[in-house]
Amino acid sequence: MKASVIVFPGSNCDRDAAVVLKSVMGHAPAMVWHGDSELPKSDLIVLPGGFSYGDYLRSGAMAAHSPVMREVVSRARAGTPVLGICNGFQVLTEAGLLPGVLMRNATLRFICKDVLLKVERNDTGFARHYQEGEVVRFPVANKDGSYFADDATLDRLEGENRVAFRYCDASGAVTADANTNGSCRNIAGIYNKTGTVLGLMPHPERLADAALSGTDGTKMFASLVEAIH
Amino acid sequence: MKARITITLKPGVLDPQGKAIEGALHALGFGSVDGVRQGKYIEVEVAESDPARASAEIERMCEQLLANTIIENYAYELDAA
Amino acid sequence: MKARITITLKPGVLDPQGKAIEGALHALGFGSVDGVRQGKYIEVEVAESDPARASAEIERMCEQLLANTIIENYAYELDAA
Amino acid sequence: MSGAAGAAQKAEAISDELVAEHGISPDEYAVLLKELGREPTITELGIFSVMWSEHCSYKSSRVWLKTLPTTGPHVIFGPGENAGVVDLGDGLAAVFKMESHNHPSYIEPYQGAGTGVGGIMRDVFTMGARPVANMNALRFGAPEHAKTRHLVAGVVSGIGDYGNCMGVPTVGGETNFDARYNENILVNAMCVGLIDANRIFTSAAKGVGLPVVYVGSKTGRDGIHGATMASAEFDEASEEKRPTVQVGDPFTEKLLLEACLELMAEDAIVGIQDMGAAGLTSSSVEMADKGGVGLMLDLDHVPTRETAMTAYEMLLSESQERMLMVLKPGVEPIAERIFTKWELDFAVIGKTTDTGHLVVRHGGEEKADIPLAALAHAAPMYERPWVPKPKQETIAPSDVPAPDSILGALEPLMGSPHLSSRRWIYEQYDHMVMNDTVQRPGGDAAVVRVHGTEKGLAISCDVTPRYCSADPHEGAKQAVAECWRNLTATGAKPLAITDCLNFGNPERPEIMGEFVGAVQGMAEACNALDFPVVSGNVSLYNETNGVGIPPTPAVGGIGLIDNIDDMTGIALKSDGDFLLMLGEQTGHLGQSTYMQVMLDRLEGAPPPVDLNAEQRTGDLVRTLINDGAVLAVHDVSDGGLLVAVAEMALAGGKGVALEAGPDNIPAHAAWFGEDQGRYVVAVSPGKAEAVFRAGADANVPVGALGTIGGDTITLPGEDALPLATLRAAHEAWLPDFMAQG
Ligand SMILES: Nc1ncnc2c1ncn2[C@@H]1O[C@H](COP(=O)(O)OP(=O)(O)O)[C@@H](O)[C@H]1O
Ligand SMILES: [Mg+2]
Repeated sequence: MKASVIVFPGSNCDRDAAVVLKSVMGHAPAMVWHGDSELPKSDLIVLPGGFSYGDYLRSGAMAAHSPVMREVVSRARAGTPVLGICNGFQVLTEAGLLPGVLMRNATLRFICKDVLLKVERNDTGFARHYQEGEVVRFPVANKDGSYFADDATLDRLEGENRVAFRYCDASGAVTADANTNGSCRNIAGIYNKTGTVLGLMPHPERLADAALSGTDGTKMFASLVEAIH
Repeated sequence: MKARITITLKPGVLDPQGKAIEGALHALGFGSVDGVRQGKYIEVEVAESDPARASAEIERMCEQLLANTIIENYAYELDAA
Repeated sequence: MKARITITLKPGVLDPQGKAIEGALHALGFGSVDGVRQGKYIEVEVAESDPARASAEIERMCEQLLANTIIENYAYELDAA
Repeated sequence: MSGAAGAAQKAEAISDELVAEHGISPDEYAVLLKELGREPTITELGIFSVMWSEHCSYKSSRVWLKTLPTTGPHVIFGPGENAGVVDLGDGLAAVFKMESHNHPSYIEPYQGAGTGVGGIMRDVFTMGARPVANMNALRFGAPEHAKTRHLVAGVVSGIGDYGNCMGVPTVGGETNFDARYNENILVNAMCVGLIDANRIFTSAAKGVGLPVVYVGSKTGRDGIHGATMASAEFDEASEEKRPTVQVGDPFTEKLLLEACLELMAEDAIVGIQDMGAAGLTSSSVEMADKGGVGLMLDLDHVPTRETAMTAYEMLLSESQERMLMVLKPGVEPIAERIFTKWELDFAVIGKTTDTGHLVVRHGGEEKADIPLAALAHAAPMYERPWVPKPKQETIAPSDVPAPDSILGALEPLMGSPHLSSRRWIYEQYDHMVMNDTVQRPGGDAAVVRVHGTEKGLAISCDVTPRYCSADPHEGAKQAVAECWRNLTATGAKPLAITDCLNFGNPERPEIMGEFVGAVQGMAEACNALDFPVVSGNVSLYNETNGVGIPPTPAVGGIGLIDNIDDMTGIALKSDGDFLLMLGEQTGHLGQSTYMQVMLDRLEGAPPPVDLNAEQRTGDLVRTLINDGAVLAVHDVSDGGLLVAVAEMALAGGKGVALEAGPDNIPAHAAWFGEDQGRYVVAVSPGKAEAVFRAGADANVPVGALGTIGGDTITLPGEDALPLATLRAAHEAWLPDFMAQG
């Protein structure tokens, strides 16, 4: 399996993603600089977390116009799996690969902590190692993590079963209290129509190592390796 | 020419920053303040002296980058630079 | 009355946002763009129909909260709401 | 020499007022004239003023700083470089330093604190290290003070936004509230980096005819006179004529970090120095002085973002996110390619010379020509008069009123501004990025795994200002000991410290006495604990209208854990385990949090630190951790024993059934006394006997405290205190306080 991690100026979870990919794939992913218009042959493209262009203007907005993104968009449209984590999710929405936008957290503050997520479906390449309805723990670390879309879009997302994860409590209940950043309908991550593009605010790559007090994130990468093989 | 662009959230889109500012103004004793909304203001100079062409260029900038038209509106004024 | 307030960085103060936006506009092909500066835009309604008193109130808000006058300037326009 | 500079000087007469405005005293000016052999130009006056400022020259503190122990077998670089460097074994080293950004943070909390973080990270990556952890030590005024909330909000988000954007985890710190910081908050930031021990870069510009290169952001008129401002006492007027504050650009700094590390992997750099306070002036003087060369700068090549900047302005600008480098000859194209890729400015602005002078040209004119020795070695150094602070009486435990019930007092203590949870702060900091934070904030020291290894770096920031205020000597000793103790509590071997010495006006003998006492106390503790000082920073004149801050010698220490699998945290783990206390107990209540919160009194001598006992106890605890004998460890600090137990209970979500305290000490003194050198440990029942025996062998008292289990804290004869109640009180204060704005 060949994976590529896109590095934008200001990306800062690129190494973290690469370390986890290496541990599950057995070899390192390609690190692709945003200015490259060439993208190596990839079975998986990861847009990592960070502050591309400082997240000045709007999070992810400037990165969405990077030269390499044209190629990412066309690969995604052709079916290559794309995973956008945190800033990567913001880039995916700004690039039009996923609907909606990530707005300032309801608290207006940056939030870094572990959150609980309900796995809404497990029939995608990203989630086959999870159970549907399973509660998993991933960290969030963002200031602009509040998912927003108009009601029609939200209804469509739900109707097409495209919500990937929702913020929930320990029992799996999707409550207002669990919705740390004020996202519409507690949405933490969504898929494109075909389930091959996933954008999510929480960081699966941050709890994919026993020394870091959790491994719920490992399953996402292991799912991908299995799905792609 | 110089363009003064204001980018505001569409009506109906929640504006937590505006709400926080309103709360802070109330706390400071500006009790009558209402309807606070926060947006962005961007100044840009374009090497274009024809107002129509300058407008067209500014609009393309707003559509492509400066505003996210899912949630934001934009408006601008042009000055001769 | 409704006030439309723009808050901008004082001339000479570094504007990292403006600089980054300018770079992104250049990369998008808006090569002639220059002097990009980013500021804030705030709309406020005050329960005050006298323009002079409304102005005085807006100015106090700007001084006390909305602008950091060490690095920022503010300007505003009043509309009858 | 200096014909042109001399001529320029005639055009601009240097008046006495101008000299005074530059913070140069008449005596200092006389030295300047003698060193230069003529009147300075205005540009030269500016250069002298920043180089001879307190901030750059350490003129009041230098004589005393020399008395600190700075060497040890694992010290690679002590003070004098951009940051200290200690050996971690296996070819790796840690680079770290702490610095203040106090006045800027008071004036503009968000930008002031953010640029402080940016500055300290540059100090670390200038040496070739990748920053891996940030810490911050914050002192705010009283919660009741009108400005406090605004300052907390701005400082915390400024620190967060800068470090978060850089992708360097902010893993811990400390936070105090005290009315004596009302007008003078302290923002001390620490950064720790990792480096290959044989690829360390220094600032020495050795070699003649080498290119001097400017990289990073463009220069603007930012913070001109910031360095002199940081050394001058505040008064009400200065709040009015507020100097420009710098705006930070963490995005550009992130690019600068990556570009510098990329260039450092090539064989291209002779010397490199960040442009911090006093910008181009101090960086160029330092590089030339350390390299024993002269320097010629042609300011026409300096990238500027404003028009018509003068030589004076360019030399004194404190624009952020810039670096100065001296390169090997011929490698400029390699460097330029890297900096262009990262979209940063790159310019050759001068060369090294054999003149021993700093020569500055601008617009075809010679603006300055100064012998470097005059700037660096003729800098003023004062032995300021000082008086020792009178010692306070030790308060007997029996003279301190007891509460109605012990557990009844625990709740208000844990919910007070002084002991409440700092979660509201550290959740605004990305403390996990880089995926090596194996011990997150909330415990004693934070622990960051040494990337790609099993080793861990423990990091802690400590000082107890109320102790230092009562007795600077004993208080500074305590700061070092507490830091050593926090590192030890994770199982780490403490290696070395950095410090940030925050004081009032050193021209007042009482303040200078506080400084001297603190340095002596630090030195004593560092010597006794083999815990040398490898870097640091002094911030004086933290006073407004003659009211100074409490002496605040902040200490930032690092320690090494050989294998993170052996590390301990504060969280209680299993029901049925025993809780023990190690260390000596007398029930010292003077200057305690108990007196402060429950009685609204801060009196008496602070608890003394017995450095021999400290070492014995700490060494025993570390051995027990390494042997796997203890499962959770927490040192006893603010609030005393019961607070330590409560923090362990909350962290693990497990209750504790405590036994009655010793009968020779009043109960409130036993539970809330702040005797030093103590730890609480959790052991499985099968290991308890061995711990008692090890204590006896090591001459360390070990006492049984109670048994872990349930969801309450209980004491014989008192109502049980539910953990949920305690947690609510502990977690509520800071968010509630901040929400009132
Ligand atoms: N300003 C801050 N930033 C980040 N973490 C903080 C800050 N202040 C306190 N903390 C964290 O809160 C916890 C408690 O702090 P403190 O009571 O000072 O610990 P100790 O008494 O062990 O030195 C520590 O883990 C510390 O890192
Ligand atoms: Mg501690």
